[in-house]
Amino acid sequence: MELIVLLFIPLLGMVASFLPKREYAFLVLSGIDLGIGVEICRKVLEEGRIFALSNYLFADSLSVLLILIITVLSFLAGIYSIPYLSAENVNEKAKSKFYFLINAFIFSMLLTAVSNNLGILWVGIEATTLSTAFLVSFYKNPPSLEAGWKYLIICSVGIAFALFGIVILFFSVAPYLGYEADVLNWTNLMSAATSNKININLAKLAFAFALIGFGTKMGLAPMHTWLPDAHSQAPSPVSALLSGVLLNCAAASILRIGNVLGATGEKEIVSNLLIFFGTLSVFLAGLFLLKQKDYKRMFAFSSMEHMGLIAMSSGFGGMGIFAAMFHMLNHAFTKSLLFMSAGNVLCSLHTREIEKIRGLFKTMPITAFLLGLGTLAITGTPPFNIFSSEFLIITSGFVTHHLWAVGIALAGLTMVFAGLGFHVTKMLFGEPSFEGNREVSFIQLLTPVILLIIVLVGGIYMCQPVEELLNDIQNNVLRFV
Amino acid sequence: MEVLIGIVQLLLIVILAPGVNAVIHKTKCLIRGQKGPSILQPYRDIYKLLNKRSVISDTASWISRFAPYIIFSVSVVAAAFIPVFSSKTLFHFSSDVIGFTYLMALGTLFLTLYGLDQGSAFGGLGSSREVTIAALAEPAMMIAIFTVCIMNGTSSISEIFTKLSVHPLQAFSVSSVFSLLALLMVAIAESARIPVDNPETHLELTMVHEAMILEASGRDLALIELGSLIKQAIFISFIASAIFPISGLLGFIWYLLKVFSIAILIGFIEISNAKLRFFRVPDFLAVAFTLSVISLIVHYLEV
Amino acid sequence: MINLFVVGISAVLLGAALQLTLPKKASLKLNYLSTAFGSLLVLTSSFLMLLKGYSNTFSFFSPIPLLKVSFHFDSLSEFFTFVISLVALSSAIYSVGYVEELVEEKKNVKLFNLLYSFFFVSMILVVTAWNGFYFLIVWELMSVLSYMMVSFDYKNRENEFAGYLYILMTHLGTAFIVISFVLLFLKAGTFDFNSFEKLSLSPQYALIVALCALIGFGMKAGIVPFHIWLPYAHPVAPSNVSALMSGVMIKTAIYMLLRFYFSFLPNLGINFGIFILTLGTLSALIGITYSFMQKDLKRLLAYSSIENIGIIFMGLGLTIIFNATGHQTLRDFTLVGVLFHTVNHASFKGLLFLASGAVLKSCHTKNIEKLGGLIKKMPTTALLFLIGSMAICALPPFNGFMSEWIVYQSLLSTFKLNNETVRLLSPLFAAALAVTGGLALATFVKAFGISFLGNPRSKHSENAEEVDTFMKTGMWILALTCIIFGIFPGLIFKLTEGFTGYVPTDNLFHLTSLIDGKSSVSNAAVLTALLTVFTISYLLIKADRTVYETWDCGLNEYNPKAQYTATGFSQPIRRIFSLILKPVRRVDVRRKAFKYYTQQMKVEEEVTPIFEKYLYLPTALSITKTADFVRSKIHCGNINAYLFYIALTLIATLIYINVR
Amino acid sequence: MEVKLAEFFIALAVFFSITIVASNRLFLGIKSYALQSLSIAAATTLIASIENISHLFVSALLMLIVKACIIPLLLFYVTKKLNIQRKIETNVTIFDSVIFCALIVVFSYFLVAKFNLSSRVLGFNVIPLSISVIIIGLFIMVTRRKAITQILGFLTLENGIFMAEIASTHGMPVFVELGIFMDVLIGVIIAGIFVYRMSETFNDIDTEKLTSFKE
Repeated sequence: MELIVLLFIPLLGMVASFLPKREYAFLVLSGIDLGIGVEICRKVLEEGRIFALSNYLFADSLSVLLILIITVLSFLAGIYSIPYLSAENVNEKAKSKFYFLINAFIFSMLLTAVSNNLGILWVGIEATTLSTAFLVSFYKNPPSLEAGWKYLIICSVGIAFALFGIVILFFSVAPYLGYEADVLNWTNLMSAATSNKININLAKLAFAFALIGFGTKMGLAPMHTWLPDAHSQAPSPVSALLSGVLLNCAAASILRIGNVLGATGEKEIVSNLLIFFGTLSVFLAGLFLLKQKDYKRMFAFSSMEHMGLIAMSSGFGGMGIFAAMFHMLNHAFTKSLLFMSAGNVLCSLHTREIEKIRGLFKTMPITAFLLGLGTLAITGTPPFNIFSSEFLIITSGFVTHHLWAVGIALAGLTMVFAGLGFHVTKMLFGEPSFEGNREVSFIQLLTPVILLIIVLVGGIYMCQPVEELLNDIQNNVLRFV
Repeated sequence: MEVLIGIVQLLLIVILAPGVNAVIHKTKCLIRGQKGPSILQPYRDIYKLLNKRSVISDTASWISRFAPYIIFSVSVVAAAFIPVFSSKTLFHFSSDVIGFTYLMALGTLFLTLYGLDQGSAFGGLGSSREVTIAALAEPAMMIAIFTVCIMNGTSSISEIFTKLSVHPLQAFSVSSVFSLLALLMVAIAESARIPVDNPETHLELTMVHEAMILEASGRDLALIELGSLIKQAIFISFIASAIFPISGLLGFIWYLLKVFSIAILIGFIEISNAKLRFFRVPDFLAVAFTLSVISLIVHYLEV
Repeated sequence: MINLFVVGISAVLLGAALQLTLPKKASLKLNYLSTAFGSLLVLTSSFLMLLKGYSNTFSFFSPIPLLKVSFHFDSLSEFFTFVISLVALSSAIYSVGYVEELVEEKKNVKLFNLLYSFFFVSMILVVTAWNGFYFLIVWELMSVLSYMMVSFDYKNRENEFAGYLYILMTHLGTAFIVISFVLLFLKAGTFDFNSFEKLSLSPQYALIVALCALIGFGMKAGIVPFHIWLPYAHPVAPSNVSALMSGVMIKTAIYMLLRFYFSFLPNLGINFGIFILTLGTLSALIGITYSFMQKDLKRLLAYSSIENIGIIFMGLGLTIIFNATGHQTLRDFTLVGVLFHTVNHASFKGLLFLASGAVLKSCHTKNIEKLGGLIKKMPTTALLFLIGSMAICALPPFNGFMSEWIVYQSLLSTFKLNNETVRLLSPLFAAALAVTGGLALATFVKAFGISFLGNPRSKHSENAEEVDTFMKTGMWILALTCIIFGIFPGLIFKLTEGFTGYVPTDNLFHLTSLIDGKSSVSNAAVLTALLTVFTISYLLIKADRTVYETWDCGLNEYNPKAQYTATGFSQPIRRIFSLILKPVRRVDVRRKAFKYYTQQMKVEEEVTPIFEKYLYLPTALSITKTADFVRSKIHCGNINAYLFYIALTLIATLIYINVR
Repeated sequence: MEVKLAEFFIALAVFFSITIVASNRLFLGIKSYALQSLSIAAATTLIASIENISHLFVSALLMLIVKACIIPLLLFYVTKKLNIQRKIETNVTIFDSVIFCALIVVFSYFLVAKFNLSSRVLGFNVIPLSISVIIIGLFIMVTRRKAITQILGFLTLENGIFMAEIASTHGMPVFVELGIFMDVLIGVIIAGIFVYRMSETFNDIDTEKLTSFKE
């Protein structure tokens, strides 16, 4: 029941986006959604898995993790959007479009999180592409149009491959289980895989297509090419959601399919491919980040790096899964923090170019601090939370004897640090290139500050439910990856 | 009694110091065919200077006021490390050779600071050259000293003296010849003699030691000069003590003999060499360094 | 005792929190005095703990796997707590006067205060951490806090670059530290230091861990060739912070290396010891050579830190050698030397940085060429700087001499070993140490002589004024420490007994080497003798002087510009060591119409930092070039190409799947 | 007999995908696409009748309506409305492209040769053929420069997937199928809007021009 309500509320939001006070409606609705998310979390922790809509929807700990990330961040994005949109002088019609699309976006992401069925999951992921294509090209200027086009085409191709993977997966189990729709339910797929009622060769093929397909959406190298364009062109709250949430949904889908293949005993292929693409992404992101011109684009590359880390860590298996999920959580919050701070800069100074910005500590002191600390956090500097998960990732890599992968990833991380540090330092330090105090309004600072607190506390402390969730994911949900 | 012997040894070096210099000078004069001043001339000079008021620069600070006394004190205290005819020096309980070298460096510090204190161009020049020479002379000296220490299994000067005096011949070897030669070269460098420095000239382009004390006069000059003379005597005594040391009264006479023959040797070296260009000094010290390294390796080969 | 410790730390934190509510000037006093009070308590408690041999562990579990927040007190951590709080105490008192400058410059002083106090606490946390994961957190916390203070003056390009380089190198180092911890974890199963201590690893494995730790902590310690950040970061930080960074923060790396090499990996081979010894010697030599060449007073001190870290590493290497050859007492003795030099360097380098901060505050420049004659304007600072200089040059009767003497004695003691390599090399290392000593003397004669003596070379030093009482008090504490540790070396032996296990037979004043038990030094005796002779001669030979102007060749137009410059002072060594220093000379001559008369001539000489120019810069450039190439190839902006990557990846993956 | 016929239609679909590659005029490409969809719809109907699966009829109908009629018409409309140059611009010559298509078909067979695939009705050939259609679709997207031809390539790719569906499992579950059709339709509409906006902003829909994010 909760799950249906959870999905219903963003749909309501889509309707509400035509109302005059749409921003507050969105805030209230996403607040309610957040409450429901927490309730689902409680219930899942109590009962294990919960189902709805004749088993087509379900929530296990992985879904709960995604739901929590989605609802928390969409609520915060809701708060942030109010001052952001008015600062950007967005007109009413565009605002209505913005809220309609963002609700559709949240709906589709929630759908992927709670769908038990692989088919529904695919529809959800495809819907995210379609709903965000216009958000990416929200400003209708040539670059945003270009970014939107590339996003649409590349992701569609990717998703098409994923669909083919799903078709093959269906084919691999259908001869044993029949041709009914619920064969594609995770629960059924898993039982088929463990009881060997599956054509393993086909499952492998399916995983390869799904990995490339969802990997495109997740931003794994070398399919990541759309990511920096799209993330940098979208309005900042959308960038925060894209980077913080959407990528995670794609990652979760890959892991779920990998889990099915892993359960058949072909663990090695899954982990090898994940580690390969993960390491490649981290390393390439490091290379790309050494020189950047646009700060939002730079943070987008950093997302690619973190997705690589998540993929790599998942490939390690065991504690790596825990670390990957923890990293997912941490990255979502930290990256949103960064995109919102970057949004503040963009809002106030109207330029994306790193070269043109200097001395932010003078012009926008609080934003500069948020940006600086956020950068330290995202590059894995303690005491921020990313450090903890990165440390666990490295440890699990060593434990599973993937020394090369860890070595290359460490090289990549160092380059990421060098690049991000260099560019952000350039922006924050020096004689200010803009005059006067250009600090943004209080509410626009409030959301990043909340995120900063979460990020800071998360470095040392992990609350009990989260720990239980992550442990459950490691030990039950993604046991076979 | 021990203290008395220590004081006697100390005073001996202090008193002998100007005399040693006079002997060197006299040797040089005699070889040149000159008559040369009396052996007592340095004593007279110092006595005269001690009775003169000194003039001090208006730029100078308390460094200039205290440095002469400190330089003198350091030399005197260092002299208390050196056994002359008995191992019972005043500092025999802590006469470590490394401590000794660093104590001498304290004197160098104040001498060079003195050079810089008056804000004169010459002082700076002298100090700069002095520290350069000191830094370059250190390694040769340290290896030579180390070789001696390793040979005797101790780093205490008094102990070295005791061990050497017990087995004077046994301890004499190729390696110690090399190390003594190295020490001699270092001694020449440290006491500002030809070919490193020329104590007899006040030519701006060449002077090192004299440049630093250009501003000193009267009592200050007397103290600094005395300090430098004692330092020179210490080095010569140190080398002298390492060659067949004998304890007791006989040892005293033997010591005088050795000191003066080394002084004459230095005189010979001075007269037969020209002063080196300053940037050739490293070459000279490199020779000393090489000698000391050879002495070390030879020692290991001998064992 | 532990209560005292906790009260001390809480006092620091409380002060830091409360100062936020006060106006700027008052906040400054409250913060630093509470920090001083807190560090005094910590100092006392660690001192008491050391004397009583207190040892305990406090652990708090965290839900994050493998993370355990645990504090541990044993003689080593207590000793480092002692060192840290000693420097922090004096630096905090000093800061009351020093930080006022920031108030005048309208900087965010409260933030600075907060960072300062937290920085102190973070260092204490580092040396008491007892879990690898938790250690890394506080370790990086310490780095980040110091980074923030290094780049506190954010408008300055120098600070920006220095801060970036510092945090980058630190981060790189942390990567290696992580590897070394994880390697230990693989064998131990937890990150607790307890379990690390119980490990017995194979020699090769231990060597890899030791090397990773060496690189990781070497970056922080500033050992050659990882030292490049240090000469940039230390000079630009505010001086009270440089004192802490150079005096104690880089020592935390030594602390962890001691833990690694003597607690976790006690079976390192003799060759590793020789390697460390060589590295230390190189650092000492290169550090001091570059130090001598500097014109920036604080950069000079920073390079000298590299030298001193080198000396500490020499001791460390010797300790490993003795450990490997089973010479237990020699090992213990040398270990005391390592710890002794650590505390000594903390005290005199702290003092020198504080004193240079006083000069900076008073003259607004760190450039030695613009100073001069400060001894009359700032007599106390000058005296304190001189004390620090003498201590750092290892001159008796100060403390630096004692620890360097131990290193010398340990080098000398290697002739007892059966290893030919060590026996032949150690006198050469001793020679290198001797050159280092000589150059250190030269460096500090230059630093003190050019900046404090003579006549003012510019307006900066003409208008200098003596600093206030707080700053003087802070410096005096460290100066007294230099003297006390010099005269009572036995005190340090007593304090380090718990970790080293070396029980000296001497009294407090005396230090006897282990070669034959007869070679000994006593600063007290030397000091007494010096004072006696000095007093007697001073009384006998009365100072009766006439004051007159400096001789200027009779020209009667004395000009302070006639004085020797710092560049000129170091010129001989620069020329002699031109092979590694690679001096660059720029001569700018402006002539009048008649070409034989020069109107104006400007000579500038600089040395090339070879490691940066020939190692780091080419590496960085080649990496960025490769990165540029790869980026422009991959992100060509063409959607067809992007789709092509997907196609290619898909086909490759399918082939992989098919082949398996 | 019907099975053979179905397989023939599938092979025809592959043929049409090669025609799309070989066509040098945009209209020819669109027409080929429509014919391809038509032949797949025919194959679907045949399989639906053999196996008597009711929802496959729905799929076939949707195929006929959406892919064989609406989408081609939409594309014709956009092409005419925006006055797009009819010539297809390629990065690889058409001759090479066609040769390449042959390679793709061989590769597809190589890929699944080991797997011993056959569905309930259709023979071994169908899966590799559909994979080749997918890769040919991707190939079109990689080599064709105009935005509208990229859409065409994508649609071919999508058809390949549909072929695989009906060939392997006789279609996906109904609601998934519906979702897919919805998504494709909406996707094409959105892509059309993009093409429209692009031609408004850039006066051209050559993707070569879309390289402002060059690094």
